[in-house]
Amino acid sequence: MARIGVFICHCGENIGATVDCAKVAELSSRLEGVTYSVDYKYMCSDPGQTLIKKTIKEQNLTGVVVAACSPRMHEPTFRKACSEAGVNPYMVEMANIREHCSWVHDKGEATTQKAVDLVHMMVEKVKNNKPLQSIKVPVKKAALILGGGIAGIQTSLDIANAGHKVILVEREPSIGGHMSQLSETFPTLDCSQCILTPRMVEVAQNPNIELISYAELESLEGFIGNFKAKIRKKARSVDEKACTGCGLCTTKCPSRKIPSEFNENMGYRTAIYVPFPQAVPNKPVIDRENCTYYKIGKCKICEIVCPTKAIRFDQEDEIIEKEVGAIVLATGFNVLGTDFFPEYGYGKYKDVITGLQFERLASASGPTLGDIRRPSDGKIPEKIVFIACAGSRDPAKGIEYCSKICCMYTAKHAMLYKHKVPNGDASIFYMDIRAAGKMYEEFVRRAITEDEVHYIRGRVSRVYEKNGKLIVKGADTLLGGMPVEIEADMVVLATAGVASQGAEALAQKIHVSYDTHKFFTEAHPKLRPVETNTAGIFLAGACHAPKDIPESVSMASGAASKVIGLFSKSEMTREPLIAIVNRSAPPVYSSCAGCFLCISACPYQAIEKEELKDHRGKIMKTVAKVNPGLCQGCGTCVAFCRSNSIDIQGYSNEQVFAEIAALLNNDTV
Amino acid sequence: MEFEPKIVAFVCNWCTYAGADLTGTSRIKYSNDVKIIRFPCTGRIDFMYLLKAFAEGADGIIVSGCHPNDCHYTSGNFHARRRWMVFEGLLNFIGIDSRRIVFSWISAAEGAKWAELVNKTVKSIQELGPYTQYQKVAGTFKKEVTNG
Amino acid sequence: MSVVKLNTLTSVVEEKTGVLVSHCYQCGKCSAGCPVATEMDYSPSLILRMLQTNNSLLSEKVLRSYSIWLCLSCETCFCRCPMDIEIPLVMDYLRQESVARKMVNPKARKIVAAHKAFLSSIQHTGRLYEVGMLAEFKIKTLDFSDISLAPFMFMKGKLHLLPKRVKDLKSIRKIFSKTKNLKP
Amino acid sequence: MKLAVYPGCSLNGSAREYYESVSIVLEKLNIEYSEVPDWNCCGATAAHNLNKELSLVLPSRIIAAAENDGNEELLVPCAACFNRLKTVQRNICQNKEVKAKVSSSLDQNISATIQIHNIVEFIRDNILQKKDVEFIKPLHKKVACYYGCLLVRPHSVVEFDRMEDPQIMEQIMVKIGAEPIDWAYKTECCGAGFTISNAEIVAKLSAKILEDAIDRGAEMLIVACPMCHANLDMRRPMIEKILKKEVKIPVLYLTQAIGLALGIDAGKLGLKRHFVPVLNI
Repeated sequence: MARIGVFICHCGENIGATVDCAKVAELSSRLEGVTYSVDYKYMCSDPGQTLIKKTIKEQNLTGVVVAACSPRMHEPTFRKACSEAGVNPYMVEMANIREHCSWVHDKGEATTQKAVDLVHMMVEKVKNNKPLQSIKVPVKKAALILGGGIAGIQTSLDIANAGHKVILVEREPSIGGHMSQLSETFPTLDCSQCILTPRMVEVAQNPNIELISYAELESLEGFIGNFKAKIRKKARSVDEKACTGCGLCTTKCPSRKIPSEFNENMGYRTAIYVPFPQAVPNKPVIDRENCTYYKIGKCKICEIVCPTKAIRFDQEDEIIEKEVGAIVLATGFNVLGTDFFPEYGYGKYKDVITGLQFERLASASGPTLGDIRRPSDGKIPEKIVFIACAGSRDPAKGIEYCSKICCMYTAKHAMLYKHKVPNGDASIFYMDIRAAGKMYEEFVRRAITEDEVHYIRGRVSRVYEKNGKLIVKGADTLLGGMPVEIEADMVVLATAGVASQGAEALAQKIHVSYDTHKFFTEAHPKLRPVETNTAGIFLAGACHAPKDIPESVSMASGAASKVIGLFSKSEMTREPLIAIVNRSAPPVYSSCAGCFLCISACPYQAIEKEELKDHRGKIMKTVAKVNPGLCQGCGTCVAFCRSNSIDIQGYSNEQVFAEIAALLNNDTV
Repeated sequence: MEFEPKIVAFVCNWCTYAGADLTGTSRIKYSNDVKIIRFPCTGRIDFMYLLKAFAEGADGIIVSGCHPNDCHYTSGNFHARRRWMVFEGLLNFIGIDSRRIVFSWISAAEGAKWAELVNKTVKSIQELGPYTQYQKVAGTFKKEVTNG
Repeated sequence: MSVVKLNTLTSVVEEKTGVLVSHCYQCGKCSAGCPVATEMDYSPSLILRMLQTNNSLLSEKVLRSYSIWLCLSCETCFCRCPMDIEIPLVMDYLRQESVARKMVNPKARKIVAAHKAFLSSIQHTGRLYEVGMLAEFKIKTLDFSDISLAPFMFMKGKLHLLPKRVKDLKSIRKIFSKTKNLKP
Repeated sequence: MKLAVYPGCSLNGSAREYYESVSIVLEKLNIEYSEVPDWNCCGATAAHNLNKELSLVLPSRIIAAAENDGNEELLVPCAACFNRLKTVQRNICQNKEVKAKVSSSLDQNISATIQIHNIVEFIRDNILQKKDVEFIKPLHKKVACYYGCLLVRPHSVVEFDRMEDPQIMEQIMVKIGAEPIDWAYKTECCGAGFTISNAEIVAKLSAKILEDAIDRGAEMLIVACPMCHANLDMRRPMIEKILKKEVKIPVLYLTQAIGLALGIDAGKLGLKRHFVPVLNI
């Protein structure tokens, strides 16, 4: 006979204000099988948990129902507490009377009644629960990092330095990401490359890190501690071992007019190329779309000049298989172009550029060697206008969120411009200045007071070209919306930061959730910011939301420490909520008829055939068997099974039927 | 006073359940006629449960999980959808009004959509009225399904 | 759970036009693009700001403003507004309200007169009778500045001396009577 | 598809040359049409400025008249009328209350499902593809295509292509042998309804438009709106005062330009009715 304790949490006002908790407790005590029920202000608090433990002992309870917040929030907390008091953790269930009741309904009878029903449902479920033991699985102590920007680099170094193997996969020919494109960084104005490139070299030299560049994740199988990743290494057309990175090929390549991605299409590169001089690995790639040989079948100049005969025109994509215990996503972000903004010229004015393009202009390694020059005619702009929120906070044409980094980099851009063109005139149209960060506000003030950047609070309505000038029609809302017209030589749009292309496809490939803007979602917005909802997969940097460098780096180290924590044990325990095929004494052995529909249904290849033998070793029956290491407990097989021979622990048929019956027959209480 | 339907929602833990949590966190109000039963995945949902629910007196049912391709377990939601296609035919055949079952995808980010779905369903079920016909035949049914 | 709304101009505007003034975050893009902002006493964004305050004094200033009459309904503000706020609709409503409350800005006299002359012409003939309309307008405003245009227009055959009427004038009258017509 | 044309008041008076050119061009293109029977004024700016309901019902009467006459398509050459009719149609189709209100004022249920076309897109769809139309007198001129407001805004109502930098008139001009220039004022407002009530502002705004067109080497302006034409053509004296120079650039209606290219006589196209003479064509 079950002895169940019911514990109703007020969650302060959160539940208490709308649900009559005392009444819920009172009514639940009348439920069959409930020996004790009580309400309390904060169940999750230490005294709350002590109360539960104490009651378990005094009432020697066999099961517990905690009516409080969502189980996604505190189920582990209470299961742990109860097991400490001697109740098997899987005999504990939570009734979600906060997210699914008090927060979504108004105060009143009906709401309280719903809370009672939810408790009733869980009581009936617990009656059908069985004590379970958690499963132990080995952990493969190697991490897969996707993305070699600053976040991916930081994560890799941290994990590698903790003594674990790291496989770093980068889509581009070189690691470095967006940070390698930046000129100086706010708020210190130190050169981005000077602080980044040493880290890139560290990655290349660290014996624990295997860098696979110009590659993408092909597919992923398995689960936390035991992932199997297939990585597609795109054909470089160059033998990386033979190549010394002397760069002779790139100097001799005849097709030289290809827009350089690294320079945001403001400079040119050759068909065989290294994205930038400090690239890691410093080995060239042949861009087959633009290579004369691949287009018309002749040329091969690179092959002729290569001193180490490293060119491989016949090279093919290679699939590399890796077994890893954890994965960190660090795939970064993208910026919108200028072409999605009709009123700023649909991208038809050469001298209307994006912030990232400005970075390349300002960078000493950029197409203009650090001079600020107009893309159209190479002139140095005497008047320059920066437009903040170009796409951000713009539900109509862009995205509704704030891209977070623009306020700071725009201030920086204006500063850099003033330092390079002291007599120049820089104006910034802004809506708000969001400079929350160490030394950030001070930085912006410096731009205004010392570098005499004109900050105009208002948005720009239109930009058009006239006699080689860009006419910027804005307004000053601090002067009551007075129109302001500026004849500029160059306009820089602080275009919004958006998810990197392919983010959605990747998320679907590895089953992590993502938000409406295709940024990956964290497991909990406050308490689990670097984890995803998929155990063993973590987040670092701007693939989660737009972030500046220090934030990305700290998030990266956070993710790394999570991975290191996971690797600190050689085996980990998993919840036993998995499928099992029933067994019974001879002559039946199992009700499984051996149709093996389940095998075809299982997404994890977790079900295999098992031959049941009698004591003489004679095969009596071939039935299905679940591999507890592989089963993830989705239960698809259970719904498939025609003979009800396979069931899933924690969500068994009995439990579900009991829940349904309880929910719909609330006349008892 | 207006008839308050009994509606059971079978939802997946990873998308819709989390979505409904978000509805709460964002304090969006919705009708309390719907109660949620949590599953690891819509792929787990044996449609016998729907019949059981009707047998026990449900007036309407919501089945909701992850959007196509977003399934936490790769393909559970597809299995559920396929099974639903077959099952719907069966329902119509045995004369159960399939308008009483609402199938939907709601992600962990779609709190508002959950509230919408609930209110829409409650309204449409109210229009259809209480569902007693099936309970009559259900007696025999109960025995059959619960012995599994 | 419905919030009780104050019966302020703002709430009326939001109710009658369905345009949510509260959505405006004062970026000023409307004022930046407005072709007549420089002529206005309050720029479009400022008008919205004044409405946002829910302050009766400011509301009256809005209704007495010249701006609401200068608005050309060119829709530039709306088509560029990041928050999709249909300002022209708001302006339409404010104009009608300022006439109803007899708060029309003196500088807008000519504009209102022209509109009224136009409508009365339609009310009587069903179509715009330009000569009649001009005549009424000129008489009302005693503004004969560009009467000089008229002779040219006759020469060019652009003006008809006699009105072209709609045959079924009853229907027109009916429309005017049914649509709480403001006295022209 | 039965086609009706709604000329509106201007096209019967101050802008009659526009109607003349529209009619004759449609004729040349063998497009049959009938005028909306016993049509009335759409109410224009005045109505929606002073009386919202009136501004909804007046256009509905026109739409109803066209539909009752068994038409499936309605061509509205006047950009202002087009904008009003489109707006009202959208209101009726999206808002039950409006539909009810309008129906009661008209004593009939209005469906407002008729396809309403503006002249620019209509011409594009009936000229650009057509092989058999012959432009015997290509218009070898640099032209500035001026769209103004009401053809392109608000996008949600008129759904015109590329509202900030439309290209349709340009495509048509290329087709008839003219050379469209790229300029900045093609969708800026000319002063619209202030033609008589606030000439100063009209002149100011129109001056900017003409100036930009001239600076960029345009030899003529192409318009599709009687109000724009009135402001840009009739207000020249004031405009010249503002710009402190002679401004002789002629303003043609889209259909007049096409008519010329089709070899139609200038008189028939009403070119003589313009204030600014259309020289040497």
